[in-house]
Amino acid sequence: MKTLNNTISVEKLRPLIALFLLCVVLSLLSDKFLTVNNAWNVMRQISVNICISVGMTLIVLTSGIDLSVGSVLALCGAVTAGLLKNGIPIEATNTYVGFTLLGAILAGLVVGGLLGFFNGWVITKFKVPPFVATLAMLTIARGLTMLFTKGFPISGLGKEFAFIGTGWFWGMPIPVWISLIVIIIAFWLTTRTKIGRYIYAIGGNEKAAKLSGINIKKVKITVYVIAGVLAAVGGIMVTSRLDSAQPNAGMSFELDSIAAVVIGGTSLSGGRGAILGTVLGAIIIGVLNNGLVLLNVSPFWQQVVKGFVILLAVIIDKANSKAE
Amino acid sequence: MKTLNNTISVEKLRPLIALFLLCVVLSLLSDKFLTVNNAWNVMRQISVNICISVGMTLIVLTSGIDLSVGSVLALCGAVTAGLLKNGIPIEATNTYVGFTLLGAILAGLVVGGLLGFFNGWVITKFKVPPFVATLAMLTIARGLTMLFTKGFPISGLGKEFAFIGTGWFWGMPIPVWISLIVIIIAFWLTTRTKIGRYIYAIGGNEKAAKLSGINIKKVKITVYVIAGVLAAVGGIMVTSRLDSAQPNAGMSFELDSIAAVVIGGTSLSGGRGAILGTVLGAIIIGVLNNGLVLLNVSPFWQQVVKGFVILLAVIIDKANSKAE
Amino acid sequence: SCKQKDKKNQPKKIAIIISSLNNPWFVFLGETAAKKAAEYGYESKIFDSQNNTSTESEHFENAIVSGYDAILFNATDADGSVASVNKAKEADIPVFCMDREINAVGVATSQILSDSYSGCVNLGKYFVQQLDKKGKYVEILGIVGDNNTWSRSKGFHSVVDLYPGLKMVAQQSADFDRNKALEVMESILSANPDIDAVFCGNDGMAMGAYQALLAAGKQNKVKVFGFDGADDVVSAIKDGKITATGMQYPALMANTAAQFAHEYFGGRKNFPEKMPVSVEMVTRKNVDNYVAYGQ
Amino acid sequence: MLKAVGITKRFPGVLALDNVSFEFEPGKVTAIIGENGAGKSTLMKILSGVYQDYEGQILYKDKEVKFANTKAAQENGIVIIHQELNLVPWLTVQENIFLGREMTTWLDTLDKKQMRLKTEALLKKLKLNVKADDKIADLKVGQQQVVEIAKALLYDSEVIIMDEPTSAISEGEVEVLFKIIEQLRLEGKAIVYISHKLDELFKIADNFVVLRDGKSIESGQMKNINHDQLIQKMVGREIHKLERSTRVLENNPILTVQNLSLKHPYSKGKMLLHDINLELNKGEIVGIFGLMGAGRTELLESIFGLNNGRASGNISVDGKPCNIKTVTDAINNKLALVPEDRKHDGLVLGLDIRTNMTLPILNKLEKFGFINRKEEKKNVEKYIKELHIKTPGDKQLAGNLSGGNQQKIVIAKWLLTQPLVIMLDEPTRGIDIHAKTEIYKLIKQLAATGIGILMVSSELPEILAVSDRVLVMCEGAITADIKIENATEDNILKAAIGSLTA
Ligand SMILES: Nc1ncnc2c1ncn2[C@@H]1O[C@H](COP(=O)(O)OP(=O)(O)OP(=O)(O)O)[C@@H](O)[C@H]1O
Ligand SMILES: Nc1ncnc2c1ncn2[C@@H]1O[C@H](COP(=O)(O)OP(=O)(O)OP(=O)(O)O)[C@@H](O)[C@H]1O
Ligand SMILES: O[C@@H]1[C@H](O)[C@H](O)CO[C@H]1O
Ligand SMILES: [Mg+2]
Ligand SMILES: [Mg+2]
Repeated sequence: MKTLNNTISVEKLRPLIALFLLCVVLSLLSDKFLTVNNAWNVMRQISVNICISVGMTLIVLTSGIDLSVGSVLALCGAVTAGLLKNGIPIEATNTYVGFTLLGAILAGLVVGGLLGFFNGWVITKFKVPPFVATLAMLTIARGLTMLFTKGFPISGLGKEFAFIGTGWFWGMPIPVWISLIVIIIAFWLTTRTKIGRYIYAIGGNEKAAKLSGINIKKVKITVYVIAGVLAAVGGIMVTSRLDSAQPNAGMSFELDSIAAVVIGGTSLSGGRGAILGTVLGAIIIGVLNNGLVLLNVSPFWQQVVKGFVILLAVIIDKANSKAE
Repeated sequence: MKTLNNTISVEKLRPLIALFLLCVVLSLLSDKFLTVNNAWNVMRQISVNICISVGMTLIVLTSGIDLSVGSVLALCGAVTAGLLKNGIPIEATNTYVGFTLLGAILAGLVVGGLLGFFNGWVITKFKVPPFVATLAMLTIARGLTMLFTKGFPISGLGKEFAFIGTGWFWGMPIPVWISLIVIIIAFWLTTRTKIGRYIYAIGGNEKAAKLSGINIKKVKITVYVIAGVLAAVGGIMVTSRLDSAQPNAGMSFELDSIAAVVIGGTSLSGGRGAILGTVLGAIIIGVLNNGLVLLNVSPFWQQVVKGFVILLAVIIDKANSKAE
Repeated sequence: SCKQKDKKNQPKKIAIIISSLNNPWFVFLGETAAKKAAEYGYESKIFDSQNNTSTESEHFENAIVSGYDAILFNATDADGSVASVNKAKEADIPVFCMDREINAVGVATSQILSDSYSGCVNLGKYFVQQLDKKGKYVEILGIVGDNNTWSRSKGFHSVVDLYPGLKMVAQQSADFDRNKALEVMESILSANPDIDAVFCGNDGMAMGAYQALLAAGKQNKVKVFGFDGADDVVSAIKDGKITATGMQYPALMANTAAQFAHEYFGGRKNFPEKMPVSVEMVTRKNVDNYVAYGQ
Repeated sequence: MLKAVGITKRFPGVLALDNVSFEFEPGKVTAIIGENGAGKSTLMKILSGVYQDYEGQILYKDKEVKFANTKAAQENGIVIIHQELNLVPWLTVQENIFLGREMTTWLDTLDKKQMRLKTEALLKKLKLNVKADDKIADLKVGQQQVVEIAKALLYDSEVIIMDEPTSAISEGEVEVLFKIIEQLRLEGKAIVYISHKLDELFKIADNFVVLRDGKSIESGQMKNINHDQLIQKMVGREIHKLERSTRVLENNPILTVQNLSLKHPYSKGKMLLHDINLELNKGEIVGIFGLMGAGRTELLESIFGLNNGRASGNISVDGKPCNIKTVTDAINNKLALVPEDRKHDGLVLGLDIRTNMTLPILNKLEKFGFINRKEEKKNVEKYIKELHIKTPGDKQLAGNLSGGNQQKIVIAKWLLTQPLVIMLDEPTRGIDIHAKTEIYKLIKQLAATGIGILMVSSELPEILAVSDRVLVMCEGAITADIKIENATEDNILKAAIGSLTA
């Protein structure tokens, strides 16, 4: 227990206070808020954001950023859906290569990994700032999605595939299982492995990390690849839930994801933060979205309120960190 | 001349190479590209981006960022249009306070300044990272725009007002005049005044700046106010050109604006960069958008091409900076 | 059953889920529906899906949990929204689609739809006639990932492509956005100063295109076609600035949907699976019969 | 002139100053002496307006003052040269010197001409060979420190506080500085001088104030106290000076460097290192001396695989030739480098001691995807104990420790890799005398176990006290190789200045 206490220190879970306050307020204002059904709702809804925010956290810890998650998510979802439905047509022989469910999913994940690899490669090889490299990827991957789908959704993907996004297993929705597994792996990665240490070291002081014999490029590229794969996981989940890959899926997801990371207490300048903080951040945003709807706040006001709550959450976090 | 040479150094205008290459390619591909008419087109189109990117440059130089420009632009445009068209109704007496053209414009600029002030205040007072503070403002200002316009455009604003966006003066479109004036003032500010120097100092080493007795908060707030006012200028220009304030104006303008700043060679970590670089960056993006349409590139491919050109521009820039 | 009783005393709640409030047309649709629901004495709330099917599905889940009794629905995507509607169906909540179709039978209680495709077929015919079967034209598309964009484009081309004398010299997207349409049109005019017409996927873009033509002094030479029947465009047609638009009836659709919900609560069970609301062409000739979004 | 009465300053969890009182006189140089963390810098920051929340009184010209910020102190004639460099890297020398007090024209725009003239005059006075328009980032650390000094001298101030101004500058520059201090003293200014180099203090200081653990222990006149007494006051006990080494070592080379050359990163044809040849024996301590910019850091970094692509030459470790292209290669070949700047290059300040120490050996600690934390803790604790690292535990953030302890962590980190050769670049820069002697002892102990040690230092006494042999570098070449028994300050300096005077 001692070591656990150690890694899940109070400091890292400070956003809990913001979350707790939010929940108290919401359950006072709406009797629908604290119901089992609603809890599953919120959890299922945030599972996509959790997947991409976990990847984002790793990147931000190395003092990078990834603006391309939303588009990468869309492209991977589309690729999986496309292969599942149409396979790869071979014009010469007028046949096509079919894909199994697993094959199509794997292909989606590989595409996510490749796009992430490209991000990492551009960033480490040409020293392009992550903001710019991934901004370019945001546009590129969206364009590729449009090209791949020709602008039309790919729908009707079958019951089996739909199970990923809508099914239950052992009393818990599958997307929640997936995000739980992602969280556990990422937690293990960041706290128990050497690459996790390297990620923190690079974000904390890249020069010192380099002088300690850490292969900076390799670690950074790995992180972008992981983020790409996680975006793909998110894309597959979204596609499965809707039984349709939307060409403009994931638009502006990067903002929600970065918000989760920051509310969760990870520093945008790198080296400080934790996966569990991000998970809390994602829950805060999810609860907020859910609560605003339950309280019947008008959609125009919602945006205003949401902005202020994000500000408040970060300010509360800051204030507490000082008090300690 | 010596001092001029000094400030407009080759280094700062390095993006010129990227622009030059782009122009050569485009004029080879389309005989319509290098025409007077088209040049005015491009200049007029980029004038809004120039206004907001100049403000963005100042902020980025202090190592901040402003994600809220697009929403602020929308709100200010809407306020100007709303006041111009409807004034402020006073329900008690069933009359309303009318606004002259100048009054309405001034009100729009003031709103921009206030929103900028709020950004700067949150950032300096509560130490909220600029990314988060302005992300919140992005949402808040958009919500306020929706509330102010109730979601409907405000159109039919009169000839006089339309002149700002569509008129000509001494053979040059008014928006180009406006952006030229903004550039000149910003150039003067960054290279000839104390506050300009402080902006660079804060971005370069905030602690050193503080120890030199510079009032960091004041400078930062000033910069965010300027950026807010410039976003308002952009908003008024857009509104006037369209003869209509659109509730969803300015969406994702922050990305184009940041791209201009970065392509222009300003470092996202602050302290290094120049207004003229940003102007070049904005021109590159403008020329690119224009060129893709002139060549009738399919909208699907446009995004892909645009992403790669942004990457290339930044890589060329980097490569040259090493060679020196 | 205890729950049911409880509910009887409270007013019924209606969720109005709209694809995007970033477009006045949809704001109008949503608010009209809300107003009508209020007239019947129901509580209602508008949800903004922000053009995002996954946000939309969250709205459905939240609406179901919060105990809404009916959903008036403007789908974000014909295919991508089916799963959400299915969820409501499973929860025994009736869904009435407005304006935009979902590609499924027997899932929504009823679909009251704007027939974009046929509307654009008619516009296409008028287009051919106005141009006298020859000339160069430009098409400005809406958001390229949006199914309305394509049903309109396809309806239009189904007619116009039959005439080899009509040449499309540029096809670009302006995301249903007035400002983008203005800029795209400016650039297109540089490359093609001699065009005769512009067909736009909605009225916002038509106004933007018109503004570009005005600035280039070509407003009298180039005919502009829009789609929606928005305020600006109706008066622009009166002034001879814009040639024609397809009038949609958002108010009619919204009111019908609200009325269906009311009847559903009253016990009516058989609704038409699809109820097309035709898109009428508005030109200079008949424009005096129309106001924004209606007759 | 400036008097402090009962100054107390608290940081969260630390009582940095505890009822400190003293007085600075005009026309005198007052030395502030104390170990790392004694509170010297904190005290000076209070006097110069950096901190406003303290207890006690400051009397300036017999009036109580409380400065709202550094600018207010400056305007009253009190300036400080901070211990850490506080320059803006992307601004020029001129822009930095005038930062916060720019000269303006009647139009309120910057008067660049005037400022350049004044800057050039200052640079001349300080004999700093850089241009007013050079960017700070392009200057070497030593030159930057001189710019800091220039900043303080810009205006006629009456109290000038110098917090370790010589920690990064060369002997020549120190001489220039001392001349300037002398001049200021003659002009009747009060000068406060903080340094860990006691010899300097005996050269220039009139008075001293000793701080220990935030308390003022004693003050008096420099001429009434000697070196050893001063040290005893500082650390509260006696410290023995190190004896010169007189060991006889076998010729048993553990590191051989042949024909190492290094190209300049930008200027074509220019070389930073020319044909370096050196040999280091098992258990031998070789001191490398040189003036600032002689290329010592570059030499160590090239050996350590940091300049791959620009460096050429042959390196063998323990008789085996090795091809070192990256730091990882260097580590695998049992080399270690303790870099010059521990804060920027040696440590990740935001991470804890344990994580910092084991960064290079995680490869070995990780099994089946899990870091063996028991093993890790054992290793780390062993070195915390052996090197006497003062810390509440291995989970303390590296940034929270004093300089000396930070340096020990960096050394421990490299000892964990079980190296055959350790290269130390300025291992005692900015470290107090107590910690310094500990590090000297440690170096000698390591050598005794057979590790070969290359130690770069700019302090002659240190070189002389620790080394078995001295290499002298000048302009990227080795200009002398002197056995310790033959080494004198004279012959070393001559070789270091080399062609400069010839
Ligand atoms: N900003 C701060 N926050 C918390 N503690 C601080 C801060 N600055 C200094 N301290 C602590 O106050 C004490 C005095 O530090 P100070 O920097 O004044 O020492 P010093 O005598 O200048 O040491 P050195 O010789 O290493 O420069 C130390 O224990 C230090 O850790
Ligand atoms: N990154 C660099 N770019 C250009 N020149 C450099 C660079 N690094 C070092 N130099 C040059 O190489 C030479 C040797 O520098 P080095 O830092 O090795 O000297 P040093 O003897 O260690 O001195 P110091 O006491 O400053 O550490 C100097 O002339 C310096 O200007
Ligand atoms: O009719 C609406 C509007 O025209 C909008 O501009 C795009 O989507 C359609 O459904
Ligand atoms: Mg100190
Ligand atoms: Mg050195």
